[in-house]
Amino acid sequence: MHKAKLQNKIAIGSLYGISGLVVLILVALLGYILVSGLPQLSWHFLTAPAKAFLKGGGVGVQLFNSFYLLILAMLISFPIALGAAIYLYEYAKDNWVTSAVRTAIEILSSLPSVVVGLFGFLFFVVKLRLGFSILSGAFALTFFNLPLLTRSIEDSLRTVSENQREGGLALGLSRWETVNKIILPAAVPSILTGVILSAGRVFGEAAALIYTAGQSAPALNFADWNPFNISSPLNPMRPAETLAVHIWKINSEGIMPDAKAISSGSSAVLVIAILLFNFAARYLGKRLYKRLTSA
Amino acid sequence: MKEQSTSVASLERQLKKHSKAAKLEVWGRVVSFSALVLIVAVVVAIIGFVASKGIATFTTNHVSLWDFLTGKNWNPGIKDAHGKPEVGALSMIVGSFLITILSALIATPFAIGTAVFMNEISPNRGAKILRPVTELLVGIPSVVYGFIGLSVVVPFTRSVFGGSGFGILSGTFVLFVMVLPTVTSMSADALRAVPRFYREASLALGATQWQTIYKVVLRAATPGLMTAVVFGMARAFGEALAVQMVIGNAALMPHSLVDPAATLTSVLTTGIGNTVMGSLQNNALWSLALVLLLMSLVFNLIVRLIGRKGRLQ
Amino acid sequence: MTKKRWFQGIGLILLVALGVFAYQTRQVSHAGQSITAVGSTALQPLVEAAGEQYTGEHLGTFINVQGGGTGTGLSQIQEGAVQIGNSDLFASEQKGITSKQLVDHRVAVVGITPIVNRKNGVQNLTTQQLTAVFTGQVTNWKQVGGADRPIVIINRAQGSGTRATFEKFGMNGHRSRTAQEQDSSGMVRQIVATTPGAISYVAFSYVDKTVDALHLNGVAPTEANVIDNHWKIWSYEHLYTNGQPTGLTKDFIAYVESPAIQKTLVRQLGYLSPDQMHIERDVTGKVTQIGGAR
Amino acid sequence: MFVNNDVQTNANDMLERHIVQPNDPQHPIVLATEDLHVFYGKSEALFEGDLQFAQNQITALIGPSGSGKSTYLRSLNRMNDRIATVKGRIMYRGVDVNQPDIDVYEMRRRIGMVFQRPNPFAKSIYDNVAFALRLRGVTGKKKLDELVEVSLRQAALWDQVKDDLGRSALGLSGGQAQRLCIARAIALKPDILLLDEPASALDPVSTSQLEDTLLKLKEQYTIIIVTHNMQQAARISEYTAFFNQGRVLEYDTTSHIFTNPRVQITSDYVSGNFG
Repeated sequence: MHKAKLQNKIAIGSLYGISGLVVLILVALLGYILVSGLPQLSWHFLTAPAKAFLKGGGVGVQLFNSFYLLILAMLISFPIALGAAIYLYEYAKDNWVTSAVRTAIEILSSLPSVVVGLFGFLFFVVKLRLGFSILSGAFALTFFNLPLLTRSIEDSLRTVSENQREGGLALGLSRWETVNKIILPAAVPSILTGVILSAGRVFGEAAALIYTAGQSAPALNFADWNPFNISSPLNPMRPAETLAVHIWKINSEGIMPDAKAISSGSSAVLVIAILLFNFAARYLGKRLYKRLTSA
Repeated sequence: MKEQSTSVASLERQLKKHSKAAKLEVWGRVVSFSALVLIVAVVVAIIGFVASKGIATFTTNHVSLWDFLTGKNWNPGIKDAHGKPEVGALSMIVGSFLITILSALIATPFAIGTAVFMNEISPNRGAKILRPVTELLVGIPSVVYGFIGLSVVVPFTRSVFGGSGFGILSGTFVLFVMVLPTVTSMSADALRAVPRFYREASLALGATQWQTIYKVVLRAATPGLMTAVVFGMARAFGEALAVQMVIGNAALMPHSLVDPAATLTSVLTTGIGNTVMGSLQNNALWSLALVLLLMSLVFNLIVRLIGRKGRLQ
Repeated sequence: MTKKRWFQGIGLILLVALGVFAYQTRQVSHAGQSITAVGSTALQPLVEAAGEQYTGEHLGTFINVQGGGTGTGLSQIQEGAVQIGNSDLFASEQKGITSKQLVDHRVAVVGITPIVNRKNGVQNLTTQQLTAVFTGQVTNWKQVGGADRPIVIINRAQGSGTRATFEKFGMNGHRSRTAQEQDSSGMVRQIVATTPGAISYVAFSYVDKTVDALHLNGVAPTEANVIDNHWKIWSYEHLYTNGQPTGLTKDFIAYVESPAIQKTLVRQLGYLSPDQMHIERDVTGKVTQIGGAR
Repeated sequence: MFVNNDVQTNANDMLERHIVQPNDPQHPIVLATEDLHVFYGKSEALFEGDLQFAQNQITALIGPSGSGKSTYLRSLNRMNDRIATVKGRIMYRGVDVNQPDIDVYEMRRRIGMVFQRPNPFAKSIYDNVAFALRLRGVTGKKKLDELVEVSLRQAALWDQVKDDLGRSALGLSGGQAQRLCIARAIALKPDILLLDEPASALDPVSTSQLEDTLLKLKEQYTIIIVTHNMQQAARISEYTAFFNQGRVLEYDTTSHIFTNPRVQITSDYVSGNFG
């Protein structure tokens, strides 16, 4: 028995060690990014437009583009993913067709995003003549995002117990009403987590956007919110380099003297934004769950 | 008697009238089904697109499939002694597999250990620290991983293991951190699915916590854990930007872990902008994408197989 | 329930009204012409900066400049999907480009130099030595008079314009052995700077304090040497159009070729202007003397 | 013990069975099944269930695990549609509701169901009861408040929760949750209430409270209850059906079943010598 106890102690101890190490890795990662990036941050950096080859450019336009593109992509992909996940989990019969569809979706999610980007380029930019634009980028991101989101929503639906569905059906509700009024509210925290996590991935995606939303960021006129004007931030037909693409670009071909500083500053901004997403997700999830589950 | 029959008829009418619920049900089915159709159309379009371009190497450019899979020289722009283009993808296939398997090997104990910690030993700290931490790791963009790899991992590998620092080893380290969160959170799900009473029964029999974890919980969760690992491998196999920055991108058969090597994704992303659509060079790159797609299919089938076995047990 | 419907209805009407209002009040003058230039990432900053200046001076125009690589630029201009294809190469040098329609506009000259890690202890190589290094006949720096350190070759990706130029003029057409490949100059420089024994090649504008530029056969990689072709590793930067350009495309290319850009932006970005050159080189490498700098 | 094993494999007619349908003019038949067969895939889970149920009475379905009683109950309001094939007729007040053109949602409003495990929705107590009403077009806060109160009173839950109707229903105890599920079901004013082992997850005190509630409810509803607990069946039901291996072997008044069973297996089962 002594041996077992000792073994127990050692094993549990090493589990503590492993988990500690994982936390350490993250802290080191974050620390590295923030320590090298935070000194670059300033109001000017966050709001000024980028400069092609001179010092002192900012990432204001890129930052705005990232958020705008993210919101558009989410607006397009969330309803589709939600619908598909509902069909797959709630309606589809458990047969080989369903299984084939699931496999196909999985496969799409493991393709390198540059392939999705090139497909988006040939289809949206060239064929549909959308040009290098936010819209093309949003569609490409939708393609990139749909498999992940569908899967995560389906998982969320799975976390809601089957007896909740029976309860709804036994009250004479249709399956659709049951899902909408009972299952989805109960699954909101977990769906929200999935959405935010995929938002983080979309926010940091570069390869799919290089060929679709483009890698140039014409200066915007932030006083002009008329989406039909070319210099308006809201115009969905303008090319829009995002923060992640910007990092990629200045690291590969940037010739401005402060390229390195801009790159680490942008990385820090990106990571901070994703951190904020995570905290917001947790907070909102809790709030929303409370709102939906009690009067 | 007559009265009764009319009341039956009216009840039947009421029961057969299409209620609002029935209409909503039809509407819901149509809406959600069309969403699914849309996704499937997207998937089919992309897969079809990649396949048609990837197959063109063999049909239009007449490269033999065997040469493609076993050739070691990757110079699509150049013809070899027999006048055939050099499109041997073996070194990249080997590179992709090596890096995937190695990173999975390192990540698995860490991921399962962390999942066990989160689920069995300290659920409180698990929920408060580890889960947010792993979710954060998922969110860090691969570009950023790549640059940290380039500025930290590569010099580290160079000073400790020698060589130029670029190679499979550095790629493995970077991928290890990248797949860790995926495998951890899926493993945690698998452990969570093991019923409480398994643990209670084992502890009641006088087993230590570790014995319970090792002999009962991990055993019961094995199929789920394997799924998690295979899934992590699938992610690693398809990762492009981060690996590309640290592996060195030399389409050579890897002789050691610290020599530059290449993966399918790294060659694909590096080369695609420098080739012209429809040319052999471009088609050959799409063939690499096709290989990736097929591998992803294989990984999926493995996951499914494990899942089925798990259910049978 | 009905109340909610009302609010939804009013909201929808407001939204539509807002949209119509926005459409009516849009700046018509700004929605004028627009063209797209795609291709070489190396050329992108120049065209982008020129585009910004041009649109600043000519209201109502919009010039959309994107990267994607030389291959992408040439294949898109060949298909007519864009108005300008930016290229580091002569179109006929790029495999897969067959169109005879493409019209070349040389807007800049870029000098390319071998760069090495600062600790390699080598400042000068002959063409033979350089070729030997890149073909793998020489594997240690001490064999060419440097430190005792293995040579680490870093290439640009296959199909890259910089690599094609380097192999053609720096290595007399020999092909580099398979080695590390990177798809951008910035990455190459960073890797050469941090990797002992590394050698690669970049455009002049990417050379900085972190790396050493090599002399070749005793000739220094300077603009003066490029101008009279003493330094042979250089290439033109091209804007390709499908057929003779018209309209905005024509005006814009003329603008880029004009002294307004050639004397300012082109030089600020580390390029040479074709106007400065004393010689002209065609796709086959044939050199002819021309009048000299204007 | 298993005297009839080989007999059963032969045919229904050979089985020892004793079926007496209710016949009480005070309590006419509201629901009856005729020639009902249920299949899961190709295997038959219920071979025959011909039972009639009397209005405003409690009918108990008893039998060992896997005897088909739950399958039978769930078939009555077609909750098994997605997972099983149900053949035969389910006559609800003279209308066969096991037809494809029947609107199951309307039918389930009239034939409600409460499940083994309490399954309150992740909503407030108030909304648990009110929300199906809202979806069925009941509007007006006053009317809803009234219906919620009446339903909760009928389910004997009102006094315990009236002060915090806005609280999440997930915080209720098992017995309270189960009564909330009953309140939720009766809020729709069903005709028949099906209960699938409603007390199996409850403690004895909650169970006896639940039984009291059911006895009151039968004044307004026809109740069919599946139970494992024979004392419970004896205490609350007027009629009892005994299921074994997918068949109804005996159906009669509860007093007959428990005091004078005609079939040997029933007798063994109710006396506790079986299974």
